This record gives sequence, C-alpha cells and structure tokens, in this order.
Amino acid sequence: MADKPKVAICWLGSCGGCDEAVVDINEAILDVAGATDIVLWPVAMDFKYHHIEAMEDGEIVLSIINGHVRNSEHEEVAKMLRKKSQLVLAFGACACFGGTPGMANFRTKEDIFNWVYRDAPTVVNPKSNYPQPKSQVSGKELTLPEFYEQVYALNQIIDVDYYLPGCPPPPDLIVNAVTAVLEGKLPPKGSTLAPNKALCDTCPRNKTKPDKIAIKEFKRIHEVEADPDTCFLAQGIICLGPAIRTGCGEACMNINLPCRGCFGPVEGVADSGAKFLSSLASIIDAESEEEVQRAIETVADAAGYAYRFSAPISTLIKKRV
Amino acid sequence: MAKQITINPITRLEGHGKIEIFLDDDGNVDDAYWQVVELRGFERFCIGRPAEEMPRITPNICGVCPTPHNMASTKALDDLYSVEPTPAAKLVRQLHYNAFIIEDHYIHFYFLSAPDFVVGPDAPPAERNILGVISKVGLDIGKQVIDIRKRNREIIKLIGSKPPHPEGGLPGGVPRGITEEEREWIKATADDTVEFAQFTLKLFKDVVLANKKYLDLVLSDAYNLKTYYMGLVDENNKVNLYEGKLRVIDPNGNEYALFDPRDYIDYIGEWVEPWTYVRLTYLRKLGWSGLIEGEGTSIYRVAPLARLNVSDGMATPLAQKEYEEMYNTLGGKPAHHTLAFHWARLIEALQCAEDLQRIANDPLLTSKDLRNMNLKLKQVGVGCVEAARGTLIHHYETDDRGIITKANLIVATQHNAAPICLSVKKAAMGFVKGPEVEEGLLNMVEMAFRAYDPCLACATHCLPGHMPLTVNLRDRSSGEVIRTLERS
Amino acid sequence: MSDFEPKLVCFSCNFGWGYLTGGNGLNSQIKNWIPVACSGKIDTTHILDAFKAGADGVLILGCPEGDCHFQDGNFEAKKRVYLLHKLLEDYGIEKDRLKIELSVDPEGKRITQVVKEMGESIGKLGPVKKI
Amino acid sequence: MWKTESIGSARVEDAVKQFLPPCQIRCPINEDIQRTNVLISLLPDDPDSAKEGIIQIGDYLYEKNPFFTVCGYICGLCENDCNYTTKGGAIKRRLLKRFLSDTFTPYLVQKKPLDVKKDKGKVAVIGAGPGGLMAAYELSKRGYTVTVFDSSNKLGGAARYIPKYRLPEQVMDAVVDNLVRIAGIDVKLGVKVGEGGLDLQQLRDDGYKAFFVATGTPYARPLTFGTAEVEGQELDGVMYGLTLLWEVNQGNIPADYYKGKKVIVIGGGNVAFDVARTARRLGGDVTIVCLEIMDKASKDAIPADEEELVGAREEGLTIITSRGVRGITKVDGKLKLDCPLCTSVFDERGFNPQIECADCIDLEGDVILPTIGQMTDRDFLQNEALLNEVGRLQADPLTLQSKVEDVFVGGDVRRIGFLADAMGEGVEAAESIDRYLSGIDLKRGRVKECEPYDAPYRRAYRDEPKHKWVPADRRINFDMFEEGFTLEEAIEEGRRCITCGPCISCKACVSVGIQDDLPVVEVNEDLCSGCRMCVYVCNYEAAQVKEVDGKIVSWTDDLKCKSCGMCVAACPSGARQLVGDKTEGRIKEIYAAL
Repeated sequence: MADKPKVAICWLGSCGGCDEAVVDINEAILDVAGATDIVLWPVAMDFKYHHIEAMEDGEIVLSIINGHVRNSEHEEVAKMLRKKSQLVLAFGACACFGGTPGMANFRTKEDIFNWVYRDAPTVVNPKSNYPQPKSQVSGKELTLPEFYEQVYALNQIIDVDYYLPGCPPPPDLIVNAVTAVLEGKLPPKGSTLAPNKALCDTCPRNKTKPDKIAIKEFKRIHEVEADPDTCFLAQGIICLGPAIRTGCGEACMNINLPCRGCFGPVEGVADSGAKFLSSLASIIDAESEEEVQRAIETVADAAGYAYRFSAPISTLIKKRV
Repeated sequence: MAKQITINPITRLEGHGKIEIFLDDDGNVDDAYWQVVELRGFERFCIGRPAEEMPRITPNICGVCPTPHNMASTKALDDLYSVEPTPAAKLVRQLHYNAFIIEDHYIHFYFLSAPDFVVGPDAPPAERNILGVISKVGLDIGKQVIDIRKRNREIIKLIGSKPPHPEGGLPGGVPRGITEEEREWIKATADDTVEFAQFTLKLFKDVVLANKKYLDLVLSDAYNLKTYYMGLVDENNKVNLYEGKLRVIDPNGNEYALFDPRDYIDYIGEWVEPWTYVRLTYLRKLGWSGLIEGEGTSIYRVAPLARLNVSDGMATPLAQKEYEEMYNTLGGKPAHHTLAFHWARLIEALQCAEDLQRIANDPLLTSKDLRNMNLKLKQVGVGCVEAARGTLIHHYETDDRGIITKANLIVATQHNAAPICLSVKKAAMGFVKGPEVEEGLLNMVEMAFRAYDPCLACATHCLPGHMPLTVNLRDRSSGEVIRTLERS
Repeated sequence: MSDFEPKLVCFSCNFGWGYLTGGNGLNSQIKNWIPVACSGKIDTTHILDAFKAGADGVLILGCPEGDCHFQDGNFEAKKRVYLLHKLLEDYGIEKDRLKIELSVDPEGKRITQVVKEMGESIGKLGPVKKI
Repeated sequence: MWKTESIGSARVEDAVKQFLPPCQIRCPINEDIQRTNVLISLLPDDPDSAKEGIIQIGDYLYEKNPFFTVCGYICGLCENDCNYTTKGGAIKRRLLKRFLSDTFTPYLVQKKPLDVKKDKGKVAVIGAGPGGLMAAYELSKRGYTVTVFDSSNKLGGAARYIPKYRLPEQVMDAVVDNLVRIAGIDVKLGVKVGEGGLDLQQLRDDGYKAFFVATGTPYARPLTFGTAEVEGQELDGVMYGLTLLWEVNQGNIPADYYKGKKVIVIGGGNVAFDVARTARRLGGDVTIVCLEIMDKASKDAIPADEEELVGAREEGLTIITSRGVRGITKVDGKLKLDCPLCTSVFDERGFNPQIECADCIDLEGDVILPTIGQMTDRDFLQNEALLNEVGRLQADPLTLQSKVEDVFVGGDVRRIGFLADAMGEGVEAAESIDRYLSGIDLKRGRVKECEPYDAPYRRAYRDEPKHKWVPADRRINFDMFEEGFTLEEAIEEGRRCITCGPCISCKACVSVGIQDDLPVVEVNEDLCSGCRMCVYVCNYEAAQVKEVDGKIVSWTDDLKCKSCGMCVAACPSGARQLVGDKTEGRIKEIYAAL
C-alpha cells in the first residue's frame, strides 16, 4: 500500500454524478484501486479531514476534485487538498467551469434566499428564519458553512494542474487521465485531458451539414421533430457543437438532442459562450434589421445556451477580489 | 458539563449534511440535529431558462438520482403544454425509469444496507462493507450486482445519454426511441433482473428475518417512528412510481388525503429553520408541529416503506406476494419500523423488474411515434414522480413564450428531513449513553438515517462503502474538543 | 454619481470615419478610440472584454447601411450587437451601454460629438452594476 | 486629406496567374480600375479639398494610361464586363474618369516631364494615333528616343474623327500635346513615311533601330454591291462620312451646312451614327440606311451602340434597316438611292449579305454620306514588304512583330478595334521593341491568363445612376450633350463599386493608410472542427471547407480573401487568425489602460 501513489477523490459543491462516473468505469475501477492508494473518497470510504491535515505537504500524488465552490467548507477542503497534493485535477464541468449551478451567478445570494426561504409557494416561515452560519437552538450552538455570494470554478480558488471536463466526464477519458498520471505521461501543466477540437469535428452529423448554414429563425427543441441524422444548426436548432470541446462521445447527439456545452471551451478559447454567440450572430440569415430582430427574438435564452455550464468563467462574471 | 457530538460529514442531497448530538451533563443524549449544510438555488437560476430545457438542467440537482428529476421535469412539461406522451414515448420513459430505480435500489441495498445485516451491525467496520458482504455470500453475487447495475445503466444511456446526467425528455414524448435489436438485449436484461430481484429478497429473508437478533432490531422501538406517510398510487391504489395520485395516511393507517399532485401546495408546507439549509416539509393543513412523532405530529414520511404503507398492494403479481408477507411479518399496516425501509425497497425493485419485463415485451415499444406535437402552452405545469427516496415534485410557471418565471421543487429527501432528525435523535437516545460512545453504537445511530437512504446515498452508494464517522466530544462552554472518537 | 466619469470604448470603421484626418487630430480628442478596418471584424469577445476591463459603455461606428467596403460587415456588427443586448440583460448590464451607429464622417466632424453624447447617456446610467 | 502612395506595400502586385476584377481584365491597358474607384469613393465631399486627391488619382492612372482623360469620354469597354451589370447596372467607370478629367485636364500643362535618361537608342513610330503615341510614351519611359511621324497635321489619328459633342477638342489637345511634352517625344507631322523617298530603310540609315507601324485606316471604304463598286459614288453631293467628320473637327465646315438638305447616311456602325448626328447638327434632315436590323439579339443586329440609337432617335433621325444600296443616280438635281431588301447579313462565313432584288425602294436626298468602314494604306505596307503571299499584313498576335524583324505593327492597321485596343497594342509593341533591342526573348512570360472574379455576395445591390443628357431640342450643336458627374455623384458611384478584385491588385486601403498592410487569414487545422461558420459569413467565397483524411476542415483562398476578418469573428474555436493585423494589439493596450 505504502509505495503506491496516494490518490484523493473529493467533491465540493457537487451532485455526486462525477463520483458515479468514476464508478461507471466499472471493471477498470478495480485496476485503478489496485494501482493506487486511495486516501480519500468520501463517496466510498472514511472521510477524515484531519487525516489529510496530518499528511505531509505534497504527500498526495493526485487529487481529483469535482464540484464547484460555493461555501466556506468547499473552500477550506479545496485549499487543504491543494496543499497536500502534487497534482490537482479539476474533474467535471462544475470544477472546471462552475457547471450548471454556476448559472446561479446570474442571481444574487439574497435573491436565492428570499425565494427559497420566504417566497416559494410552499414555504411557511412566520419567524422569517434564514439559515445562519451560527445559530442558537435552545441554548445549543449549531453552525453552518457560510454561503458565498457566487459560484466559483476550482481554479478561481486554488491552482489547478489539469482539467477533465464533462457532465460527467466519460469513462474512457477518466481512464486515460488516471493512466497518464500513473505512468507519468502528462501533457504540460494547465492542459485539458481531452481532445482540442470542437464537437463538430467528431459529430457524425457534420458531414450532413451544408457548406453554408444560414438561419432565419431558431427552433426550440420541443418545437420540431429533429431529424436524427442532420446537423442541428442546419435544422435551425441551437447546438453548441461548433464552440464546445469534443470528447463526450456525442452522448446527446446519440439521443437526438443538441449540445449544451458540458465540455466547455476548446483549446485556446477562454469564453466559449462569447465565441459561440459571435458565430451564432454570423449565421443569422436576415435581409433587414427587422428580420434580424425577429431572428434574435427566437433565441430563447442567450445566457442559458451560451453559459449552461460555464457562467462562473464567463468574461463578465468578475473573478473573486 | 454538556458535550456535543458532531458527525460530519454524512450527507449530500444538495451537498453535505451533518449530525449534531448534544449530551446533557449526565452524558445522556439531550438533543440531536441532522443538518443539511448546502444549497445551490436551482429554483432561482432556472428562471429565464426555456421550460423545455429543464429536463436537461434539473438532473444536475443530484447525480445519483438524476433520472427522477429528469422524469419529474419532463412530466411537468407534459402538464405545462397540456399534452399526453404518445403510448410508445410513455413506454420508453417507464423503461428508463424502472431501469433507474432498479440499479439505484440494489446499489443501496448491497453497498449500504447489506453490510449492516449480512455482516452485522456491530461487526468491525473494516469488514462492514461490500467486500465483507461478498466474503459472506460469495463473490459471484458481487459480480452480479455490478452486472445488473451496468446493464440497467446501459438502458438509461440508450434513452437518457449519460446515466449520471440523463438529458432525454420532451413535452409529449421522448427525443429517441428503441430499435428492435435493442429490444432483444433489454428483454434479456429484464429477465435476469427479475430473477436477481427474487434472489435478493430470499437473501434478505434468510439473513435478516431468520436471525432473531436482527429481527428484534428491526422491530425495536429505537427504530420505530410514528408519522404520516405519503406516496403515489394508481387508480387501484396500487404502488406506482411513475404516475398517479398522491395518497396520505395517518399514523393509524387511515386515509388522510388523496389528491392530484397539481394540488400539492394545499397539502404540503415547507418549514424553515435557521440551523439547516433544507426546508422541512409537513402537512400544511395540520400546521407545523415541530419535531415530534405520534399524536399531534404533522410530519410525514416518504420513500419505499411509505409507498407501501399508503397503497393497497403492489401492481405486479410477484411483488404482491412479497408485500403480503412483509406486512404479515411486521404485524399489519402501517409499518412504522424505520429499518423496514430496506425490505420495502427490495419489494419495489421486484415490481420494477416485473414492469421492465412487461415493457420489454410490448410490441409498441419500438414504434417510431415518439412525439405528440399537439402542444398547448398553459403556463403552469406540475410534474410528480416517486423517486427512489420518495415523492419528487417539480412545479414550473412560464410566460407566454414558455420561459420559466417561477420554479418550485420539492425534493424527496426534504420530506424525510424532519423524520430523519427524529429517528437520529431516537436512535441516539436509544444507544448513546455518555461520552464513552462505542463505535458499533454510533453505527446504530447511523443506521437510523441510512434506512431512509437520504440522498447521502448519493454519498454512500459505492465501493468499500462504510459510513465515515467522526465524533467530537466538545466542552459545551468552550467548544474545545475533549476527545475524538472515530471509527476506522 | 456627480463626479462619475464614464469610460467609453469606441470602435470605428476606417472606411466611414475619419479617414481624411489621418487619425492624428482625433486620437487626442477621443479616449479609448479603436479604429478598425471593418466593424464586421469586431468580435463579441472584444466587446465583453471591454466591459470586463472596466468600460461603462461600448460604441461601434460603422459605415452607412449598404455602404460597407466589405459588402455587409456593418450589418454583421449589428447582428452581433443585437444578440449581445440579449445577453447583457442577463448580466444586468443595460443595453444602452452597447450602441452601434451606421453613418459616415470622413473629416471626423461628428465623431467627437457622437462619442460625447454616448458618454452623457452613460453618465446618467452610472457605473456598471456588478452582479 | 489623405495622400495615396503607390510604392512599397501600397504597390499593386502583379501575378502571372491571378484573379482580377473582370473590368481590369477587359481593359486593354489593364488600368487599376478597382483601386482608383475606391480612391474616388474616399474623396472629401468638399470640391476644393477633393482637388488634391483627384490629381493624385490622375497621376497614378497617368502612369499606365496617359489617355485616361480621353477614355473618360469615349471608352466604356470595362463596363461591358462589370459584375454589376446584372445586379443593377455596370459601374459608370467612363464617367468616373471623365469626372477626374474635369480637374486633371487643366492640370496637365503643369505636369512635370518624365525624368528619364534617353540612352537606349532611337525608335521610330509611324502614325500618331492612340496606338502610336502609347508606344512612344512607353518607349520613352524606358529610355528610348522616340520620333513619331504622321502624315496629318494633328496628333491623335483616328481619335480626331470623334465628334466634339462626344469628345471636347481641348481634352484631346491637352492629352496629346502634353503627352509628347511630358514623354519628350519628337514629333514629325505632315510627314508621310513611304513618300518622297522617306521609307523605313532611310530611317534605318538615320539610326532608327526599330519601328512601330501604327498607320491605322486612313481611307474610307467605298460602297460595294456584291463584288462590284456601286455606281455613282463620284457624283457631286456624295461624300464619305469619314471626310465629313475630319473636316468638321478641322473647323472647315460652316454651321447650317446642311440646312434644309435631305441627308442620307449609309452604314450602321458607330461611325455612321457619328456622321449622321453630325450632319443633323449641321441642320440636315438625316436618314440612316443600313443592312442590319434593330433587334440587338439577332445575329444581324445593327452594330452601333444602344446609346447611339437612342440618341439618334431623340434627335429626330430616321433609320431604315434591312436595305442595301445597289446604285446612286442623279435625277434633276436630286440624288436617288436604289435600295433592295437585305434578308440576311451574316452567316457562318461572316459578312455575306443576301439581297432580295425584287423588293426594292428608292430613297431621295441632297447629300449621301457612305460610312461603311475604313481601309489601310496598302501601298505603304506593300512597299515595306509587310504583306504575306495572300496579301495580308502579317504580324505575330502576341509580339506584333512583322515579317521584317525590326518592324512591329499594331492598332487599326492590324485589326480594326476600339481606341483602347490600339493603345493596348501600342503598349505591347513597346514591350516587344524593348525586348528586341535588349536581345531578350520576345515571348517568354508574356502570356497572362487572368480569371475574372465573380461579384461578392451582399444583401442589396444598388441601381446605376440615370444618364443625364441635354434634351434633344437643346443639343443640336457641338457642345457635349452628356453631363458628367458632380463630386458627390462620383463619390457615390465609387462607393457602388463592389471591389470584386483581389486585394493584392488593388491595395487602395493600404495606399491611403487605412490599413498598414494586408493582413492574412490563417487557419489552424489543429483547432478547426469544420463547423463551417466561416463559410457562410465570407462574402467572397474565400473561406471554404475541404476534407482531410475523413475530417472536414476549413481553409482560405488567399487570392479571394479581402482580410476583412469577418470569418475570424465568426470562428467559434479560435482557429482563424488575422496575421499582421495590428488591431488586436491596439485593443489590448487600450483595455489595459482602462
């Protein structure tokens, strides 16, 4: 055990799907488990913060961290793992870009609290209680982690060595990533352990795409019966394929749904949402200003399409000060 | 000098949870709280999103039980657009749903519950995990569990893309159907699953019921909690996880309410406490009773045992037999035995497996008629399913373009939040006497909430799989840790 | 708010604006002036980056409708601006902070005025609210 | 005001095989049409400040085409091939140049002579028409001492036949007079080579190393019927149209010369119409008779331009089509034309009229002006042994070299064409003579294949401006009847040009400093996913996709690319970059300072 590389798998603000994904590598999980000494995996085994604290700095070879950072506890755990680990792998869309919950950054903490604890139709809150970091209940003190104003991607809180995007990351890339670490065959720091190109590159529908895509009005997924073989954009359905890194195995294409971007920006692009909107505007086929406005009206949710998984790293969401 | 025991972390529905046990000066349990320490505010940032995207967004609420969110959301869209899914589409959805419940229930049983019973509640924790289970009952069972999970997740993948984050589901239908060649291996999977389900029940009865010590534990008062119960039933009041009416029975088993999930607001209230991020649900018309059981309580429970308690039986023949046997053993309905959740869970899994079989053999399954395009937006939609962990409700309101303006979600574990607090307190009082807590006893406490499979399941579904647990004994006044007791 | 001095970034198409001035004269008069070969090459990223960098407004000056040297670059810019308006609202940034004007001003007679007016209207809005 | 540069990066590049705008390909002297259109569109709207720019543009055009001010009145060849023709009307290039001429013509006298050392030997040019003068100009620029001989007393050759209401005399005078001054060309007028013992051999003896024979077609072609010459062409009252045009331009014909006279012009070409409309301006009641028919679509269509037909009708001329002339007689003082029906003019063998003599009409008039074409001076060509065994003038079509190696021939004498065609041959001849005298292969690398560009895509194309003619009743005189562009109109029309051509053959933007140089679009194939966003946004079909081992990737056709950067803005994966574009840097600076 001792000489096996120590690996930690940990979640922050996460849905647990990323850990499910690790389990979903099925048989391979046993090899990984055999080749490594998993010192921390809350989903699977004893969770001992202070054991980690007791470790030497850098004693852990690799920390695989999933989930975003939204509260003080997340931040503490993240920082602790960074201190103890040689390598940190941001695992899954939440750790890499903030993920779906990152869309909360379009709202304030206050707004969220008011709805959840006051305005939701089923809420009954005569004492107008709001959860507090510290509260007294019949003389006893109960504490809660502090809920931050916004959601952060992992690299906005700690230094990250590698990224493995996806919601969740697919089994083949997980195995590749772990093997790369174990065999010490790692690309330069900061690399994303997935292909560099956009989804169109591997999308089976790319061949059916006409050379000139022009869209007069955008269709929403419930409005049309999408053809299972034709490029979504060619059908007027918004698909982030052109702007989003490939590697997901075209999971959504396979069930006849367009890409929503869980793999984040392609190599060299910081804000895939902005880039995507730029090209989306370009393929609007309009003769007049009115037609432009009409076409744009049919873009039901610019922010929700562009930043479904990446609002916290979007250009306009300010980084932490 | 009072002490405080902290069990942290234990759970994750929207994140972590922890248990605080307070000891009075004599070292007896004074009070216990189960806290949910995280919030992500989905209800809020869903505003402005197009409704049809919700089945793709809400599964991110929980990656361990994403399918119910995806399904509740999809059904909310049916309601929002006042449309019925085509018969084929409905079959595909139910196929997806059964496959999910099956793999979820078995993972919970084998990885989380079985260690307690098969290996023993007070056995050394190093053995009290799936490996321990395997060494007791044989390796091939471990393999079978993995195999059944894998194959049922293949079905989810087919329909929902990524099992931890399924995205399929559209108002009035599904984006993708099933082909004849896919039907073949789905059939095979269904048959094997039914067999496996029966085997598992037999295993449970052999190791638990046959063992007086365990049976007593199941029936003991520490694990008994008298509350209301809620769950979906079909038109014959049989268990149905995909659709139906919500039925509520009182602690004595009488029907308290039977209502369309659309009316949930009239029946369900959510109480806010400053010490937890989760909202505690209760029966609104009865008013918030606080954390009490029995007479005068307004707290209800959901999830497998609740579903069986509120129904008049199972919807499939094999499961029905098991249903009858369970209540005979527990001494009639309703059963308040918290640990019986495990048993109920296995009976449900059998019903899902039988239903999987029915669907796999239905000629309609492979029909290409997957979308009912006759959409009429009515700007309000409620979708309700029985998630593995209990009733799940998605309620959306939109503008005239179908853009979400309001979203209210009641997540399974919320219903059980208050009961869990009570069960934990009760178990703690039953087993924790003084600061010198023994590890095995802590596990007894743990078993109390593990039975609910609170979406900590999210946390504990998995490999070696025993509960992490650290107990801090703190001086109440100074808060400083006097002694740390931990299991390993 | 009174002492608030709005920061305005101004892109202008060389084929329509100030090409007779050689730039020299205007450079001093217009702060944060970025002449470009065609308004159509202004990427959404450029615009969002401007706001991120602290701009309170972005003004794009293109050639008159139908007069683009590159056929329809000014129209491209318009499409982009209108789509961005939709996005900016989600960030709580008023759409008035991003304006596009299609006109022609070779001697740079009007450009300073246009910039001034936009500056004033942004002055009324105040600094960008952080979300 | 900008200053347009034509050196360094602002110099247009010339590729052996390249795309060009169709207008430039059509132009026999390959004028930089697109570049100068763009420059015009960038003129200030205030006339005084515009002057400077106009002269810069003029000076630039002058380098290639010292006749551009004249072309501005009479040449619209490029417009025939303009991509805009089908989209709303060709760009009015002729009027744009005429607009430049308004300012440039008066300026010509101040234009400095060429600063070249004339040390490359003597060359003689026979014929001071556009072809001859272009050759002389080109050769002078290259350092040759050129002497131009012309039998007439005026420079300009055939251009001197053009009526003043189409080409003002002072414009023509300014061009030719200043051309010889600026280029330092030695001129011998009234000297007919081939007469009085002066022949090419004599000139050789005088030290002339090479010759360009551009003697044009000085003689009018007599009327023929079948093979025979038509009777009665010697009759009093019958005069060749060509003669009339010459004499009128010389000022030898009084106004009202034809007042009250019935004039019949024979011929359907542009010259015939010049003659007819001139006669009309001399007070005559004019009828045109021709073999051809009005239907422009027919193989037998009347050759004169549509504008001529319209103009003539407006001015009250009568046009009688499908009639030949069999004979001219004089019956009690009136001339009588005997005109049989012509059923077909051209067939596979070319000009081969079929006459139906049964159907015949008589026309009566006081004056008959046959204008059916011109002829070369065959005796001269014969004597100089430039004709081949079948009696045809022989010259290599590419090098224009004749049977005699130091003699080159071009212009109408070789093949009758437009003014610009002759000029073009002058340029080619100069090139050949330069190569000949420098001992360089005459042919190598001279064949230029150029592919015309298609019109770029744009949402809306604009219609051409209406032509402005003085109303017929007020233009029966020798003043210009067509009005030119105002500055405002010129700028508008310049803007209308959709600049089909590639940047390297234009660079107007670089020349006035709108861009430092032409940035180049580069595609990083390691990043391009073949999503095709660039393809739609590109208005020039420069952004295209190709398949590379099964994967689709995009690429850019540099010759078609205008470096506008729209594809870069549209590329969602940052695979496209504008290399050499300073904008990005500028943006970073500014943002950093915010």
